Amino acid sequence: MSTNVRGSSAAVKLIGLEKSFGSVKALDGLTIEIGPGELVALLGPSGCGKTTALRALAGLQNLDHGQIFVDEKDVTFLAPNRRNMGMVFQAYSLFPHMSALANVEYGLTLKAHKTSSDKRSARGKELLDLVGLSTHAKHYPHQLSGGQQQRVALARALAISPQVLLLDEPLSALDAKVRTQLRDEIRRIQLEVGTTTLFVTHDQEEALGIADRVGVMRGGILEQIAVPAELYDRPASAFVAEFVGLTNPIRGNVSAGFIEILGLRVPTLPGSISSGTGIALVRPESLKVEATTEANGKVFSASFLGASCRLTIDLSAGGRVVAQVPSSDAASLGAGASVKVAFRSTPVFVKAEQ
Amino acid sequence: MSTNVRGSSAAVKLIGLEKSFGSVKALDGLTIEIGPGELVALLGPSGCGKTTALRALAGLQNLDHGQIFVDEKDVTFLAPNRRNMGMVFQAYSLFPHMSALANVEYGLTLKAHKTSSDKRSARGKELLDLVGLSTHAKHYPHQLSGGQQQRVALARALAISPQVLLLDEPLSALDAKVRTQLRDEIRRIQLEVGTTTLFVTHDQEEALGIADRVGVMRGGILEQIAVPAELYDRPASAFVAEFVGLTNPIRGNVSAGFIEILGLRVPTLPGSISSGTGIALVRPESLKVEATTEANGKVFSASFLGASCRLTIDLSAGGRVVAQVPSSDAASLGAGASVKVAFRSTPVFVKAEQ
Amino acid sequence: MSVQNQSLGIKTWRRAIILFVAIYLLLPIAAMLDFSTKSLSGKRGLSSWRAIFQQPDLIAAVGVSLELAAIVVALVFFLVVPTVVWVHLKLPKLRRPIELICLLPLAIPGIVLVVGVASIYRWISIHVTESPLMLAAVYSMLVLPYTYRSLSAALNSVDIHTLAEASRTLGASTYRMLFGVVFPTIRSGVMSGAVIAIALVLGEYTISSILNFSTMQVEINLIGQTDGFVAVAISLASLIFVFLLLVVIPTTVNHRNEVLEAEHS
Amino acid sequence: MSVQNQSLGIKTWRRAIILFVAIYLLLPIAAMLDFSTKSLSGKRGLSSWRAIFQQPDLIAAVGVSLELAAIVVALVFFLVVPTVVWVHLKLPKLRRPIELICLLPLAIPGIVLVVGVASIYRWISIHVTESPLMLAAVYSMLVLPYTYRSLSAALNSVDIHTLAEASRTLGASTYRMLFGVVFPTIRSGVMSGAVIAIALVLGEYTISSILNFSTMQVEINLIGQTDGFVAVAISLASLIFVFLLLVVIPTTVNHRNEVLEAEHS
Repeated sequence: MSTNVRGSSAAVKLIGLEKSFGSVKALDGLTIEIGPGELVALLGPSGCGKTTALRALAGLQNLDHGQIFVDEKDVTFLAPNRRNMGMVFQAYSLFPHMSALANVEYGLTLKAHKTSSDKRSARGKELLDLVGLSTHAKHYPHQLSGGQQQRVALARALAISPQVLLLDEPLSALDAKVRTQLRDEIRRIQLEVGTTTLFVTHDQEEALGIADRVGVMRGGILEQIAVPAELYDRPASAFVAEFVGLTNPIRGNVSAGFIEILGLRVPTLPGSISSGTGIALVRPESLKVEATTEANGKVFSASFLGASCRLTIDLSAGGRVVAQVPSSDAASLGAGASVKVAFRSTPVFVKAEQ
Repeated sequence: MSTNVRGSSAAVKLIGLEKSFGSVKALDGLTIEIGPGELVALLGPSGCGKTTALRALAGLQNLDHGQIFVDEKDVTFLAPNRRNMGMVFQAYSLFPHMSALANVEYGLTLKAHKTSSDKRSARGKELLDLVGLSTHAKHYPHQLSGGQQQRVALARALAISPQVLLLDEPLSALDAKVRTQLRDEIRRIQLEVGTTTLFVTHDQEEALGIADRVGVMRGGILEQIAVPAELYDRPASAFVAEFVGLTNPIRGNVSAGFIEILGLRVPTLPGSISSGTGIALVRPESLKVEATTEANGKVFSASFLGASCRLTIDLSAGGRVVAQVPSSDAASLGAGASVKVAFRSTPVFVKAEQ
Repeated sequence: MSVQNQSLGIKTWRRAIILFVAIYLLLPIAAMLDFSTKSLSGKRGLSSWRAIFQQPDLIAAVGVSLELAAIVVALVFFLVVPTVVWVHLKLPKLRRPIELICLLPLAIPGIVLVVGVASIYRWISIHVTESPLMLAAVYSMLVLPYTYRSLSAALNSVDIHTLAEASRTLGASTYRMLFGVVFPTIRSGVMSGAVIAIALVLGEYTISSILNFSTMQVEINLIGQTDGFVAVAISLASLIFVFLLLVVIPTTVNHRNEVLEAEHS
Repeated sequence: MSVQNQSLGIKTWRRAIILFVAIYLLLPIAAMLDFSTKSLSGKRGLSSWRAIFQQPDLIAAVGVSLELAAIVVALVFFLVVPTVVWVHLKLPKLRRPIELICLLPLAIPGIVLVVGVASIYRWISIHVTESPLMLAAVYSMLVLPYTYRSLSAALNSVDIHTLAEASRTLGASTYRMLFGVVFPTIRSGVMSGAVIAIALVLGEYTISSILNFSTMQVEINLIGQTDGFVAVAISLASLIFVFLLLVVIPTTVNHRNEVLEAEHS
């Protein structure tokens, strides 16, 4: 790609952010560092404080305590129009009385990023090109689809060559298919432009799929921040294990860092309970399923996912588990088949029984 | 499960359905047979006629031509209130002035399904129990979440022991996580109750995941109807291949039922072009990726999906492909890695170059 | 822009606004109460209030106004409601034209309407009938925009089309669909439409005055020209009446609905 | 319920409705036109129309009405618009109370308002000023519900809060945010609010009549009592004027906007 789209990459530090709304603590001492050019996703259920954190970084939200640094410069009390951050909102943020191109150029007409008319026009076209909408420059927002509007919003945010790009659930208002496409596109553009990015979402698939690192928030604090694979395979708490990806709760006896489930001794992850009866949180793809006469379960239903297949299995010992197997192995595992469910011995998180 | 929830299972035949709106042909000779107890999903882009077909079956849509049989009985000209079909709508179909239980009982208060007050109440509770909302019987629709509302709508539709259950994009207004949960739940209930079901959706993941067979519609006709795995692995047309699942378009020379791509001779599927240069539509999981020095590509970005990982790879020969590999194999395949992309030699569909 | 500023300033502002509303509403009412309990002699007393019931013309005029209100409400119930529901359900493409027609009376000043077509009305009143029925016909046209709006809002706040189809597939006849599902769903809209119609009919002056009907407001104005004290007392009384109508009735109706629904479930 | 029935019946219905609207609208207007071109002697002619310009009182009254309309529109522009925008942007929690205040004048019949507080107004007109400014103040209160509605609709149809924040993060000062983004976005709402205000002011009769202001409608009614032919001619003229105001101006403004936007892009 042409290098002239590359923007600046700043390091961002949020230190000890606190914010209460009435008696509700939206942020309860949040600290995150984002490296230059990195894309960090903040993931959590609604009300966990992720949007408050993003808005605080944008300057749209005052804080009770805490400091925000961008490239070692303290911006905690800077007005939003002086922070040089591009932001993409959930939806409908395009100026309805301006064409797509005029929207993208808007930031460059303002004092903060004042650019000559020629350069502005060139930059606007370059960015519409980057998001694949160069043919839609003269269209008005109401003439664009939801996905196209969000592309223009992204181009507009990047036009001012921001130090930091902020994405506030930019995909949540879109259709499933468009959502996946635009997610990949955003990642492509972010990698090409190289801008440090904070992405806020409540959709774990989205967060895992797009980010360099994912931070899981709950009640205004960070439960865990890690690269996607680690978050998924080595969750630090039951909340993270259950919020990120599917889990089967399987009861077993815990002792000395192991739990006994499905006739196997399986190592437990740090943070698990250390003794007594616990619930192991087992990923569907950690279960092995074979059609055999020595069955310990029966397939209740099979759900085809494309590359893989998700089986709902009634265990003879009671209870239902969900297993995910490659489609190539699933031909003989239709509804009603007698199967043996075993476990790939990867470490699991074990929580206490309620 | 208790057998008293089991309903009747009727065979459904739609024969040669035709319907035009002005100059637009919504149905252009659609013929489908649905076996007793089967769940068939109709899948297609908006405007393909899938909803018109469902509404015609419900009696909410008059036809220009064609016949509809339920258990060999011609119902083509029967009024909707005499068809004994339960229908779940896209959203907001609960009667707002009635509690959840009153909604479920509504059909049983009507002449068509007149039931004594005691039996009605018992049946209503049984069905709320089936959808897991027995504790919400007295709640009004505005006190229920979107997912709960759709559960009540499902219970209401099943309360009248319908011969056929019709689901008109019942999940499209819901959040990603709720959508997946409710999809599995609908399938579980449908298997338990055993009612013949037609499910209409524009989401291919949903259709593949829930249905016994999936019919892909386009322009008022059925392009292909098959079990999910066959639809995915052996699409009968380029439209089906591209609409169902992701594909990489890879150019190659076609001759004698084979196409040459990535240095391999790969068999082509029936319906493909038979000679000249064509575009093979290759599934991401059909690509093999290895980190090696004999590289023919470089990883541009890696997207973590949980059990698997999706890699966007820039080929040295030009072009970009998307490959999906198990997460366990993906550790060494991060962004920037030099990789060799090969192909698992499964048959592919090949379309003509534009 | 920031939520903090809002939460800091909001309490002060809320108090200021409530104070302002209180003054705005209560000052004239207090002034009216003060004025109506005075008399020319300067002594305080309820003589003006008592005088209300000693005005036979006024009592008759209130009767006429209430009669008009009843006729207009009946017209709304039996003509406007079925028409609007039917258009929403069966002829969605006609919604825009119907809406335009219903909003037309808003665009035409009452005086223009009356002066312009007064000759027709006068002809009717001379040759056909002099009963308030004729005035009720004019009023029902004038209240159309308001009743249409509240009905339309009620119909738009739910997906009435889907509700109707849901009840059909569950086995309901057209009659059961309308009376079991559609009308109960828009009951609050129908009620507020009726209340607005009553308030407008009871408050209207121009048309009844010009067409020489002796309605409540016309009488109030007449009395006001002779005895200001009594007129203010009557105004206050009718203000309180309208207030009760607009606030108390809807609350009671809603409460009753909830009780009924609770019993049903 | 079925789309087929709809498509079969819809054309017939559409024609019937258009015919009905045409009769409903044009019959009285035709009658007015017919009547206004007659005279007592029975001969046809434009004498009544010519007479409009020979009524010095009427010309003065039209002047007063236009003056009133101008003042009310100015009040809407400089007081209502900034207030509503500011509440939407900064104090969203106050939207409901402000909305209630703005809708209050709808609930209080004009005659009650006037008779009740007439003493205050009379005091003002005697001791402070007799200029139409006082009437304009009353009118601006009466048009509040309508102007508020159209402004509020314009503000609600876009997410004004997000637009404001978007322009802030892109580097806009508060001034550039308001004049570059917020006001242009709600321009159509402001325009229609102003147009409704003008139409209402030009059509109002009750209050100006009771407070003894000689506005256009008061004069029309006066003339109507002496010369029906001229009064009908004037009514028709003012009806046409209001129609032009409601239909032609908004169309022109929208067209101009589109041209401006096309040039900008």
